[in-house]
Amino acid sequence: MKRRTFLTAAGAAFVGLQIPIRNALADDKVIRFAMPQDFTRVYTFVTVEYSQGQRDYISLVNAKGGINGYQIVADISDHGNDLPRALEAYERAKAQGAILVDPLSTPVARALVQRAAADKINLITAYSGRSDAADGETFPYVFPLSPNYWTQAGLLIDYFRQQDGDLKGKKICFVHIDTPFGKEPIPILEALAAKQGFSLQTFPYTPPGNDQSAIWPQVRRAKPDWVVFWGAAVGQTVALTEAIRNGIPMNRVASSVWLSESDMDVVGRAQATGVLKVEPCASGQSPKIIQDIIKTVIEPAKGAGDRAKVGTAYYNYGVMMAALMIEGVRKAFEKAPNGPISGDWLNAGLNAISNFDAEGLIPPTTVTNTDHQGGGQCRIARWDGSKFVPATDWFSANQDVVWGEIKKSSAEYKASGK
Amino acid sequence: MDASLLLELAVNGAFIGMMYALVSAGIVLIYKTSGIANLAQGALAMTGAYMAWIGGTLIGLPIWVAAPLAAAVMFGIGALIERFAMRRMIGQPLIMAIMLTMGMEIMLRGLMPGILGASVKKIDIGIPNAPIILGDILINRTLLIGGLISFAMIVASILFFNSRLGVVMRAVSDDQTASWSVGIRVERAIAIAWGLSAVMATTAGVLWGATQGIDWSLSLLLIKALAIAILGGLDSIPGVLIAGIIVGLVESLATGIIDPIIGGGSRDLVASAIILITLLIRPHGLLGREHIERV
Amino acid sequence: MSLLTLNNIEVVYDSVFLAVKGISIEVPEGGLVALLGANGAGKSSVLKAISGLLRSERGAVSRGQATFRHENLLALDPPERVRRGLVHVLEGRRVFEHLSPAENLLAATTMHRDRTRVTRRLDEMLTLFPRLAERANAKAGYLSGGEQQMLAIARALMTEPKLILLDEPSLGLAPFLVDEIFDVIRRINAEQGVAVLLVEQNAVAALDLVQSAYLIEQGRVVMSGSAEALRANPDIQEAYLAGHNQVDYHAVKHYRRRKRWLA
Amino acid sequence: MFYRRAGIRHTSYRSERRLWRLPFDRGLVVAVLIVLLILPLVVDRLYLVGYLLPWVIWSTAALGLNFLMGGAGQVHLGYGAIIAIGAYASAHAARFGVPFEIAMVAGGLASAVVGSAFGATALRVKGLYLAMATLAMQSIVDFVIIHVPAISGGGQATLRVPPARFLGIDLTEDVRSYYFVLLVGIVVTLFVLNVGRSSFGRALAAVREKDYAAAVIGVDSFRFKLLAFWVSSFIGGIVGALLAFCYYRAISPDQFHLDLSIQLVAMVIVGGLGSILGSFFGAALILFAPILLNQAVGALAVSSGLGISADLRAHLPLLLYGAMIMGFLLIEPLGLAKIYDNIRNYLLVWPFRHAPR
Repeated sequence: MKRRTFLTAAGAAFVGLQIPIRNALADDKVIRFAMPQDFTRVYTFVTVEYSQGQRDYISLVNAKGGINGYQIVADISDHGNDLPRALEAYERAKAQGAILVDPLSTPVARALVQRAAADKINLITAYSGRSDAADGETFPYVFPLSPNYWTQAGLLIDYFRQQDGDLKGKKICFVHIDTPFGKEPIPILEALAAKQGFSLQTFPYTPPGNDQSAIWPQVRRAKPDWVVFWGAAVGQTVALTEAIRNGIPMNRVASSVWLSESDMDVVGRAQATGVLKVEPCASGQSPKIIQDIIKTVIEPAKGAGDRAKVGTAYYNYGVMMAALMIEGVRKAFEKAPNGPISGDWLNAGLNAISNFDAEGLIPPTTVTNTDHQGGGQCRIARWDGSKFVPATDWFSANQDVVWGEIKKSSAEYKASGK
Repeated sequence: MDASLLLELAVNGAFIGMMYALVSAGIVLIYKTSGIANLAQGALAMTGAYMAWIGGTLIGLPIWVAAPLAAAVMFGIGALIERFAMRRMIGQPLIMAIMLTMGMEIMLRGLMPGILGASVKKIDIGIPNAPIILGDILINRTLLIGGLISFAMIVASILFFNSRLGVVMRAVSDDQTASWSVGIRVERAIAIAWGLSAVMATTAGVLWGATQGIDWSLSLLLIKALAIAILGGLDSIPGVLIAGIIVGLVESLATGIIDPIIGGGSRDLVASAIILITLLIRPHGLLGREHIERV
Repeated sequence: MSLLTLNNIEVVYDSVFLAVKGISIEVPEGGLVALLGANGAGKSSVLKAISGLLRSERGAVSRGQATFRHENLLALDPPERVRRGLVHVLEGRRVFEHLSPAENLLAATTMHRDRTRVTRRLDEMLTLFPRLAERANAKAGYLSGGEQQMLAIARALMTEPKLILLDEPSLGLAPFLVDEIFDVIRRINAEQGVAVLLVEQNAVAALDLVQSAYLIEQGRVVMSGSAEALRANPDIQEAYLAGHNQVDYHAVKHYRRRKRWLA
Repeated sequence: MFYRRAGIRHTSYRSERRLWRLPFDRGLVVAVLIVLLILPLVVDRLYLVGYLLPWVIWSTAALGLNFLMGGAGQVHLGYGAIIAIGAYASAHAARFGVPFEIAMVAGGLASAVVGSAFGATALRVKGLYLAMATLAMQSIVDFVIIHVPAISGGGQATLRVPPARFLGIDLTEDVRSYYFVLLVGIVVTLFVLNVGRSSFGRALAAVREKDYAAAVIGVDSFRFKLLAFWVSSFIGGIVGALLAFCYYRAISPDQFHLDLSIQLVAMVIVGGLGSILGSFFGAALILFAPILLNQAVGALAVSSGLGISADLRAHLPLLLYGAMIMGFLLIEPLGLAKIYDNIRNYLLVWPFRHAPR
């Protein structure tokens, strides 16, 4: 028909795009990671800081000469949480020879699970994706490398038990965003409620959660002993604000890993004092690794972003994930120093991470062929008005219940794909 | 079911409905003059909130200076949008002009967070979080004040449409070509509508931004606002006020009554059902004017 | 002395379709002039070129000059042209349907700052069109076709024009209403000294009303002259005043052919 | 110039009624088809999976929606939900053991049934009000999918799609699924092209222009509106099946959210309302502009060495994308297809400036 103009444009784009791919493959002594992430839609609240941490850590490694003389190249792009874009980015990463993809988005991670397995590319799904991906036997190429939401819920309940001695007869309210992500911890909470004898009440709010004024009066009237709120971005700040307005004591309110300093700014730093969160890695600038980054990367002005963000919770999550990925590379070189560098090769390395604590930034983490979660250790931190202070040491809890759920769900997955 | 809980939900729901209605009123204002449903209204609210943040936090002005200043700037921006974009769409198919506003929505969503940073910004409008407690009932102070400000602005715009300038604006909405033919400066009328609408958006953006923080997600206010505008009848500002209160009330009560039964967030579902049923009974919304059909 | 002069005006739609191919027209001060022609001849395009309303239909004047009281018309935007004293009553009436007749009239007074003058003018119109006064508070969209046409004319007169462009005021109206409308036009012209440029398909009625007329075919003026001269022209009689004489279809065909050739 | 015709002149009704009336246009169609057939064999998999495959699928979806919006004048903001119904119905049917050929049709039928129920509101509601009614239905369908685990596929809300075979050909491989998708796309395109020339198409056009007037001259506008919803939803359901089996291979509710509906409406409008060609252009622009702009801005940021902030770097493509939509509409408010048409018209009469009307 009449598609000449389109064809010319497509032809030009085609020629233009074909060249860089081939060039990239020609480079040697380079290990490629692809970080197509959501900078502009649902995950904006975390991505900028997370990505900044990742890039700064990779700069640190490269500044020290890389790993075995190999430089790490991270391709950052924006997929806007839109699947066709994410699939394009994934295919591009694959064509360019990336051996690891970190999409930081639950829908994207879910859509990539099967492709990654078929293409043997390691898919990092930290704090996103399928919780049952912790089962390395069913999902050999998917690595959460971080405590999944089931573990986080289990840790919170165990912390409550530690505080109150016994949860029998207590009431816990679970306020969550009404999406698959928000509903995820419910089976664990229900299992624990049955086991430990507390009563559980759930309150779903509709996404994005900018209006929860009808939820919290009900929570207040339920007179709970503990409140867990589960959401992300806007939903978190609104939940916390409403909790304050309804006079719920802050030191009985807790959330997952999705709570940051900037959320506290929005709610009001002083007013939020006491609120609890799950902390998968140390926050602040004091950990040695962050100090190294400041010295080697930030001070020579090679940082990837705003200096003020260095050491925030989400920045450190980024550093944590980059450190784990690179530890995987290191282990891969230990196992097969001559490569060839491939998804398979890195997979073996990631599975060999053992007792790695990133110089004190993260709990000792061991990844095995069966456990891609890395042990499920975290600590609970409390907001003191200016920063998150650890309230416990690294610990893991209720992993039996969590793994029961993981096995159940991954078995379902296995059964569904013939 | 606890009666005092229902009362509490109803009161707070009505106020929050008025805050939604303020965003909708901006949509109606533009629809009434140019027949275009402005899909960038949420993005304008976001932009206005960012403007207030620039004034309040970056420059350091007190909020009662920064917010009106932001509104004034936004009036100008609204007028500029008419000058450089909407003006060229006069006489073109409406759906294309609506699409243009959607392009604008995408653009604004890229512009403000791109320049100012994507992380959530705080804006403090000085309303204390401490609630007002009447017996067993807790009234959310932010919602109360926000709802009252919204109510005042909506009433002001109702009065505006009955003035002489208002008659001209209504004439423009009826038939732009005919308005031109009798010497009405159609562009100017539409520019005023855009400017006023941007002012309303700014107010709404600041009020909502104070609760949820300022980031791109303020532009999501559009969906609910559009639903309320259509429920009220796209060209009726009183309709918007009534629809806003109805939606706010029903959503709030549904959360209290239906959620525990079906175990899910029924708010949007109930709102959708109300909209569907209303439209089937009254195809032009609650107070919308009927399309006069002559062959 | 001429009030409005069009010189070789060319109108293009969509930057491609040439609708008006070089038309020159004159309207004298206080004159009554008609543009005649069949459907799609380009009459309405000429009026819109004069009032500046082409843009909203993706059209543009691509060539030629237009002067109104010695002023270049093409440089002005439509509201500015109305302020110079030129008003266009659109085809199909186009009243503001959701406004009352009174509000319709009020909406057309943006150029007058003086409120008392506006009220006086309003009263004048309601006396000139008593039917409108009766239904002053109904929605204009529910008025009858004739009432709407009168409202459209009254609304145009609110701007206090020197020249009024009327596009098919008789369209879709009953014969007695057509007479009434034409009577009003005659009175406006005579009593208020407003010049009228009338577009009509109803050539019989139009030629009775006007002083001179232009015949437009396929975007060109093919004939012009005083009303008597045109009425006397045999081609016009055959093509437009059919019914007065015996129709000779061979001649009609011949005329059509010649017309093509002219184009 | 290319067309070697000044204006279109026909000497017989047969030639006037042809789908493409000019030899040049016919040549172009064949050329494009050949390119589309050969391309997957010569380009990298990236271009096949990243561009060609989604482009054909989304174009087909845009055609289905354009049939309703452009053809019958009914605005639809819930087409994403229609596609979701097709995807879920076909996926569940296939998981139940139904062969893919039937599962796909079942998906289409399921969508058509629910879609016509959506359409029933069109009896009373018009324009933006209809848009809102369909939007309300979108959120109802979303809610049902998310809250019924039996539909969404358990706690993780992801449903794996079993491998599909069409007439014995395995569709799990990308090149084959591309050809299959292309085949469906061509069938839908030909169908929509031909409807325009049938009495059904003319009735729809009458309903679109003014349903009230159409009813007066004896076109049962309700029946035709409903039929338009039925056909368009059926196409949507088929597209849902294609998405599930040939592209995503695992479906979850967030793939079919309001965002998808809005994207599709944008494709139809930016491409050109009622234009078949426009559906293809619109799909290409809305799908690829964000990707290409991102790469362009990324390359520019690297090569220029300017230290633009990560935020700006991430949001600049979004800004440009919005500006691009605005720009195209300001240049030509009738959409991309109209821009093409203007060029074609210009070349048709070249070397003359204007065509007689």
